[in-house]
Amino acid sequence: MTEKKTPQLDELEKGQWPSFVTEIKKAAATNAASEDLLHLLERSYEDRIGHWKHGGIVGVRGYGGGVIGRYTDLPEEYPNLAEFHTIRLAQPAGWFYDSKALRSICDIWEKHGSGLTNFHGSTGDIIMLGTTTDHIQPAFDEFSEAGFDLGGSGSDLRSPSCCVGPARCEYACYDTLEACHNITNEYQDEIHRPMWPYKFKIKFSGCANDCTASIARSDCSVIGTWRDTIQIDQDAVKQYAADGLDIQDRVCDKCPTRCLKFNSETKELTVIGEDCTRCMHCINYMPKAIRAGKVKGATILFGGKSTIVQSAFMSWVIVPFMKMESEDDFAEFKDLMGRVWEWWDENGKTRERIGETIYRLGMGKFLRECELPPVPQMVFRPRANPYVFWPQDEIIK
Amino acid sequence: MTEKKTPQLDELEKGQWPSFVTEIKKAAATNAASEDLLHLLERSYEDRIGHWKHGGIVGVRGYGGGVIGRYTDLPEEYPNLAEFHTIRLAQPAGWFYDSKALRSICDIWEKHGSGLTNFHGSTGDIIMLGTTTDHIQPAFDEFSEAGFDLGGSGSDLRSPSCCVGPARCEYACYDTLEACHNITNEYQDEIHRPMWPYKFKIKFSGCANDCTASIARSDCSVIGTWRDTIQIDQDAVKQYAADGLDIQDRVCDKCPTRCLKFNSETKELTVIGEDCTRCMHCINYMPKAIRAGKVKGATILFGGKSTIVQSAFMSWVIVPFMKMESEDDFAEFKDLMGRVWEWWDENGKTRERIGETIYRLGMGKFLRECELPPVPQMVFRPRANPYVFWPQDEIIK
Amino acid sequence: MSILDQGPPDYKKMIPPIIKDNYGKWIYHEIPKPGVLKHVSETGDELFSVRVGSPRLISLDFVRNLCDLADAYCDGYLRFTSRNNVEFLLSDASKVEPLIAALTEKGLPVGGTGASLSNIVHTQGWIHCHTPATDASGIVKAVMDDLFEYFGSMKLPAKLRVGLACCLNMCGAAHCSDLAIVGVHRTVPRINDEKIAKGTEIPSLVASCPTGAIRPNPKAKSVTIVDDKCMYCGNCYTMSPGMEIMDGKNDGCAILVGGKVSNARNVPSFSRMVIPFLPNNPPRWPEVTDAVRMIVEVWIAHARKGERMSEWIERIGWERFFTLTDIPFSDKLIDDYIFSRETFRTSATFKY
Amino acid sequence: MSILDQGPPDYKKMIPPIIKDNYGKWIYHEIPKPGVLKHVSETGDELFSVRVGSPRLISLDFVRNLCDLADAYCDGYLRFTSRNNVEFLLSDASKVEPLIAALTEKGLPVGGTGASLSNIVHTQGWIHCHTPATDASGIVKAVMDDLFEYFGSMKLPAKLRVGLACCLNMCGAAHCSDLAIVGVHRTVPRINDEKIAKGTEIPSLVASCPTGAIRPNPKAKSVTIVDDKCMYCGNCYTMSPGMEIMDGKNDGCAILVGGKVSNARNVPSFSRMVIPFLPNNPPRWPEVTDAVRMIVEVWIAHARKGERMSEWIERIGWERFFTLTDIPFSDKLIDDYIFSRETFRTSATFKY
Ligand code: SRM
Ligand code: SRM
Ligand code: SRM
Ligand code: SRM
Ligand code: SF4
Ligand code: SF4
Ligand code: SF4
Ligand code: SF4
Ligand code: SF4
Ligand code: SF4
Ligand code: SF4
Ligand code: SF4
Repeated sequence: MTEKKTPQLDELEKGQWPSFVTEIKKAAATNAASEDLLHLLERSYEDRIGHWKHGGIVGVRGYGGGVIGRYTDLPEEYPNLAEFHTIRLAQPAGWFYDSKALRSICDIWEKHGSGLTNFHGSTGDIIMLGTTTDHIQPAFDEFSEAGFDLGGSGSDLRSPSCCVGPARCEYACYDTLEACHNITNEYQDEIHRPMWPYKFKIKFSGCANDCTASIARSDCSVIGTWRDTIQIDQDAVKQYAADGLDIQDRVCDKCPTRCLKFNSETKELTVIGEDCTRCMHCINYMPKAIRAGKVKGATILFGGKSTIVQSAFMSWVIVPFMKMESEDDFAEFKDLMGRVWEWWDENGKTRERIGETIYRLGMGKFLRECELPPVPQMVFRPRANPYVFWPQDEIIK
Repeated sequence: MTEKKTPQLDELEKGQWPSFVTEIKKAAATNAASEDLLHLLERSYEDRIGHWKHGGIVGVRGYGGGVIGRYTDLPEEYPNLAEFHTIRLAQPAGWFYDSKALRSICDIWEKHGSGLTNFHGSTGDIIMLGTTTDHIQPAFDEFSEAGFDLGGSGSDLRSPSCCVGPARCEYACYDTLEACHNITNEYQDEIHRPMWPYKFKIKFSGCANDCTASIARSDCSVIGTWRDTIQIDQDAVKQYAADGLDIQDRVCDKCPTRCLKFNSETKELTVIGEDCTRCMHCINYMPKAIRAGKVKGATILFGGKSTIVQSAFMSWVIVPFMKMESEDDFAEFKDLMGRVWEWWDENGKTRERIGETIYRLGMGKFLRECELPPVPQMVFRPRANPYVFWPQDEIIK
Repeated sequence: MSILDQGPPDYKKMIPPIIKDNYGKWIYHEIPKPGVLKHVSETGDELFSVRVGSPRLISLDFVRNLCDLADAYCDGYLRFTSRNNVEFLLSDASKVEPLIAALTEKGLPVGGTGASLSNIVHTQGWIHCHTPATDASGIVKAVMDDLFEYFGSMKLPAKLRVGLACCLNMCGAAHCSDLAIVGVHRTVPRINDEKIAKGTEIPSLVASCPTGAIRPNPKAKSVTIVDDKCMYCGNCYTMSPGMEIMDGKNDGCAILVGGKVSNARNVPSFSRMVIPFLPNNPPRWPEVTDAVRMIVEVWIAHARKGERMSEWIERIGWERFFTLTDIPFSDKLIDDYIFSRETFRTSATFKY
Repeated sequence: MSILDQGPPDYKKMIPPIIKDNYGKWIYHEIPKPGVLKHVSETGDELFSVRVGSPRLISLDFVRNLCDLADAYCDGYLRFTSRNNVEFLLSDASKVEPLIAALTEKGLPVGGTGASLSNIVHTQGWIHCHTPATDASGIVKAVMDDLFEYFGSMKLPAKLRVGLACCLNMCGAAHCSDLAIVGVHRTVPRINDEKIAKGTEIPSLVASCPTGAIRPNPKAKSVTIVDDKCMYCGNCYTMSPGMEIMDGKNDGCAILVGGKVSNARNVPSFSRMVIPFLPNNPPRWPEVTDAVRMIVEVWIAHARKGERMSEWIERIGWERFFTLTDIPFSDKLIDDYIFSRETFRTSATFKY
């Protein structure tokens, strides 16, 4: 094996960005599967195709998801990749770690896996990359012992994730970490035992900057906002002006609703509260002078997903404003979630994301059956066609 | 008959807007069908439904369209409406008439019809409202003699129409009347003998103000434009400024691309030519100071139609710029038209407007098969999905 | 004897001499007063057009009347506009006022220019069509009477273009109007097996339904409808007389706003539904005229000068349109057809 | 023994004391230098975060290395970001520079804050997935090397967020990125009757095709494909191993631009295709890195300060994007899928 060369991959050790090839090589030094992986990848670079077989179901006792089965299509040549499964571990909210926890992961994976990992997968899990069928259960047992549990895979709730929020961000309109942690814990069954038409993702962002890309990447996006008006500290505004910020140009002219007026004489900044759409732009630019309103909470949006099959959807507004402060508020969220999942479970086709189900059956039906009050905030604009389904009880018989 | 009352319709003789009821009554004074119509309409006002039977095919010799058959569903009660067909007469370009021509129409309709008419129908024809099957051919013969021909109906080319254009408008970028007249004459066969999947409409507007609503109301919209840059007369700009027009506010700030700069000191107005999208706004506001560029022609758009069935479509850009000055240019237009119709005829389903056919089969296919070069002007933005159909000859075998 | 395919009359023979002389030479226009356009040519010639409202459905008397006026004031020349108004074309400025006086005397309104309400583009309705969900001329008359002041003046924020279509075929092309009144059915077509069996091609009828609500019923040589899937578009009735869709108790009108056709400033836009249903209450449709007036007045009160309905609404946001007009929002206004996705608010930003 | 359903570790146990003390009390932040964030609390406390680029696919050595650094400079605390960067969390300002020095020494780049290129969100590619049309880590490395200067500086017009997905499943969620690299297949799946017959539910397989290109082939207990209808999405392969879609000769990458996620200023937007195909040329994908750099440089040269890719392109217009970048426009870039209508230019206004 050590004879084999990897000329193409070696090229990728050059350059200033840290190299994943170097990482594989480091793992390969003590792990035969990683060594095979290096060569299999070189082979892919030659053939310009992947060398993994389709699918394969493996798992741990008591769970239906969390492990992705993987087998190479060239097991004779790369025997250590005959089985090379991935274990998804649920990350802590906000991806905060101490070195002790990280080292415990390392120790376990050294024993049971390839020595390779992704911090993190695109959904947010810790991806333990490459192990054999035999090792899955023991690895899980040890991770479990160390305080880690599996994330989602298959037609289940995927590991929710959240932005750094109040832990380190002045913009957070609710406690994203607590919400994410609390709600994730509530739904351990839904995460571990696939039972829905398809996958379901939730992401929590503390404000409309949406640092978890929730609107694009989750079926349910929980985005922090406020119900009243931004707060402006005029002294701080003056300070920004004195420090040379061109408030008119950089802030007012870029406000999407043009509702900020800067008086260049008094150096005061005022807002037409009812016009502001809470886009965050002015706050981003002048965090010392402008803050969110006082009545904070979140907008709940549904439907986000990527391209396959019906086209990519971005989540759309379903609840313009929901309080997100206390256990009670989380209960309200969970109540909503329950109704929505039940509806989707009943109406969704196999491999149909909730956004696609709503699109297929119509928002009206979805709202009525989930008991959600229709409001203009749900749409950019009303329908252009006159094709209204008329409820029988509004018809004169 | 004269016993019958029309209390509801009588209400509609009140008020300041001229009353169609008064008009029907005027016709009813000398025409029994119109008298029946008055009472049938009163009946509809009572029943709140129409009293006309479904469809019915009638026509003149040698033509397939141009007459709409109509029969009341209450022939016993309204015997003079047992047959009450409409004849569509093609209007002159720009709807220009002299009183002689109008009087000749009146004289013929007095003999052969109800004495009622629409000047004009929504597509543009003169609508001769209400005659019997027997009278259709004689009426047509006499209209024909008087210089009028039928318009379209059914799955054919409908009577093209055009804005007043160079006849009375300083904005016209091409001769809409001549284009409309010339092209309408070329396609008499297509107008009179339905042979397509569905109807097809063409409208000619001399500039982007689109006074014929062509983008909404025709399958092919021919909208005047220019290829170079607007011409600004600085003296006239100064005059507008002197007369009190707030050029910055009313013109520059409403320019969609913000490409107009008004120097409030020198009172000069300049344009960033490459940014201007030729929307007409500044020209509309300051016709004495701003004119279209010198290289004039038209944008050709396809696909417009109203709601039924797939939703309303507005026409979209297919040829960003085509000269429209001479017989040669019209020939180029006709050549394009020929290709497009042939494609539609081959690919369209029954009752599928061309916009729907293109939508169903894809713009790419349409453009390739009609030999139209794809350009970014055709789209607001490129595709968001990566679902490209790949031509076999670009594939490595 | 008829001449086949002679085509429309030649416009060149019907334009007045002043237009012939100045064809393509106009350099600017002014609106000296509502309803009057003054076009000035590079030759110095001046053409006056006097625009007159017409009910469109007219008698021959009306036409002859126009001819008399044209003969008296314009050497017999006149034209109609793309919105069915009449335009008298005068080369002699001194005849403008006398013409207006004569028109006024005959009850013919002068207006429709500039920032005004022009004529309502409309359709046949109960006068002549087989599928209407409402009348056309009647509502138009009621609305124009009610908003009459805005036809003859130019005090609106901008042009106001109203369209009316008596069924979803939308012959009035109301789909891109500042304000549209659209006749809507609300009940599933009643199937008349006999009529269908007689003359309808079943496969075409089945295919005509955009939602796939129609199923063949071979036993009856007819069809059935899955009621839940029907959205009353009437397309099946167009295909077959056996799909009876008119329903005097449940037909009525929807109101749509914010459409636009011209490319000036913002791009053309579709009208959007804000009131899903108002009843047919002939002869004056008070619910419709009230709703229309209310919307127009809110627009007048809040729009900036020069802002058409669509520009105003898009600036303030549809959320605020509903607040300002106090029109109740309901799920009926949320699209659930093919292109619905584009209307959903895929953003966490909005107003209340 | 394993504990079922214990859920993720409690974040509260892993946040550093300074965060515990100032949780929810931050009042503003500054970026003292690229890669360093300084957050100030209402208590007066200051937290420094040093952001470090990671290749994401890492060895345990790498993780332990991070732990060592965290232990040495941050009492053992660190976090990862939503774009897979590492953030060291320091309560002691004086340790920032020594940490940076230690990182630099180990070849770990500091940056990704403010108007910079952050890490590329990406996927598995040939490393671990069964359906890729391209590799993930390899291209990411090549592009990040090429654009390295923009990670460690903040001289771009605005944030630049690049996403990569190795197939149309788009696990990299590239569909809303300033710039996206997406693996695309270009040939019809090769049907392996045997594999299909073995384990595939034919009706589900047929239903999985969004364009209806798949037909049952009962004789072979398999299916056939109508080649003309296939747009190589790979959805059928996800359903069945018998629909072999990887094709070493024809797979490659498409480039999309102008997506955005945040609600700041303009609403979130999808990325849009500007280059339909570039070949897979490992190890360094020169065609891809060149195209990406070219687009980024044209953006830098023309965008106004603060303008993200989408804002810049929407301001200048897509017509001009193609002119400025000199990228050939072709019919492949015109949408022909469900929501295509909304992308057609239904307006007579445009630029050249
Ligand atoms: C590991 C990961 C990519 C990565 O390198 O980060 C991944 C890997 C796979 N994804 Fe994914 N997806 C991953 C995040 C995503 C995301 C991004 C996100 O969650 O933010 C998306 C787009 C967002 C979305 O959900 O729409 C995504 C959309 C898909 C899809 C398309 C689903 C759709 O409805 O459009 C599929 C296909 C499927 O489910 O059959 C898919 C399927 C897969 C499979 C299971 C392949 C398959 O067809 O069975 C891949 C397994 C690869 C392997 O062998 O390890 N993956 N997948 C990500 C999960 C790691 C984690 O748990 O943290
Ligand atoms: C007379 C007129 C309305 C009017 O009062 O002005 C009219 C009347 C009818 N239209 Fe129309 N359409 C008329 C202009 C329009 C327009 C407006 C336009 O052309 O600018 C449209 C919308 C634009 C468009 O073409 O999409 C229009 C879209 C329809 C449709 C829907 C077509 C579609 O593809 O969406 C139908 C249904 C059909 O064709 O089966 C239709 C069908 C009809 C029929 C023939 C009824 C039918 O289903 O068979 C109506 C006959 C009424 C009658 O008995 O007189 N009519 N129709 C207009 C023609 C007069 C003329 O020739 O000048
Ligand atoms: C006569 C007519 C053309 C014809 O061939 O019949 C016409 C004539 C003129 N139009 Fe128009 N337009 C005519 C229908 C239209 C239509 C079509 C329609 O309403 O169905 C439109 C598109 C409406 C829409 O966008 O929904 C139209 C959008 C315009 C515009 C753009 C307005 C805007 O800012 O959006 C202008 C420019 C302006 O008014 O400044 C314009 C300007 C003009 C000018 C000033 C052009 C000129 O210099 O002569 C004419 C006098 C306008 C006036 O009334 O103040 N014309 N104009 C039509 C009169 C209809 C009527 O009786 O009211
Ligand atoms: C650490 C992180 C959150 C986390 O929980 O991990 C984060 C942290 C911050 N974000 Fe973010 N954002 C983070 C991912 C995102 C994402 C998601 C993504 O890129 O996938 C977005 C949406 C991107 C998009 O729109 O496509 C995002 C859009 C923003 C914005 C809006 C930018 C805009 O103008 O469009 C701001 C406001 C700003 O930068 O002025 C912001 C602002 C911030 C602030 C300034 C908030 C604060 O006061 O602490 C943080 C430092 C920003 C910086 O790097 O300069 N953050 N931020 C993420 C760092 C990712 C990375 O390693 O690069
Ligand atoms: S989404 Fe808002 S609250 Fe969360 S990290 Fe980003 S800026 Fe802060
Ligand atoms: S949050 Fe956005 S909309 Fe509101 S004032 Fe600030 S910039 Fe304007
Ligand atoms: S479309 Fe243009 S050219 Fe034609 S009448 Fe209207 S403004 Fe004049
Ligand atoms: S035509 Fe329109 S885009 Fe061009 S300069 Fe005038 S207002 Fe601006
Ligand atoms: S809109 Fe409908 S009812 Fe009215 S004329 Fe047209 S087809 Fe007839
Ligand atoms: S009315 Fe329309 S939706 Fe209802 S059955 Fe007929 S065609 Fe189908
Ligand atoms: S994008 Fe496709 S190839 Fe890449 S990891 Fe996801 S499913 Fe696999
Ligand atoms: S690749 Fe996609 S389009 Fe082609 S057959 Fe498979 S599912 Fe259908």
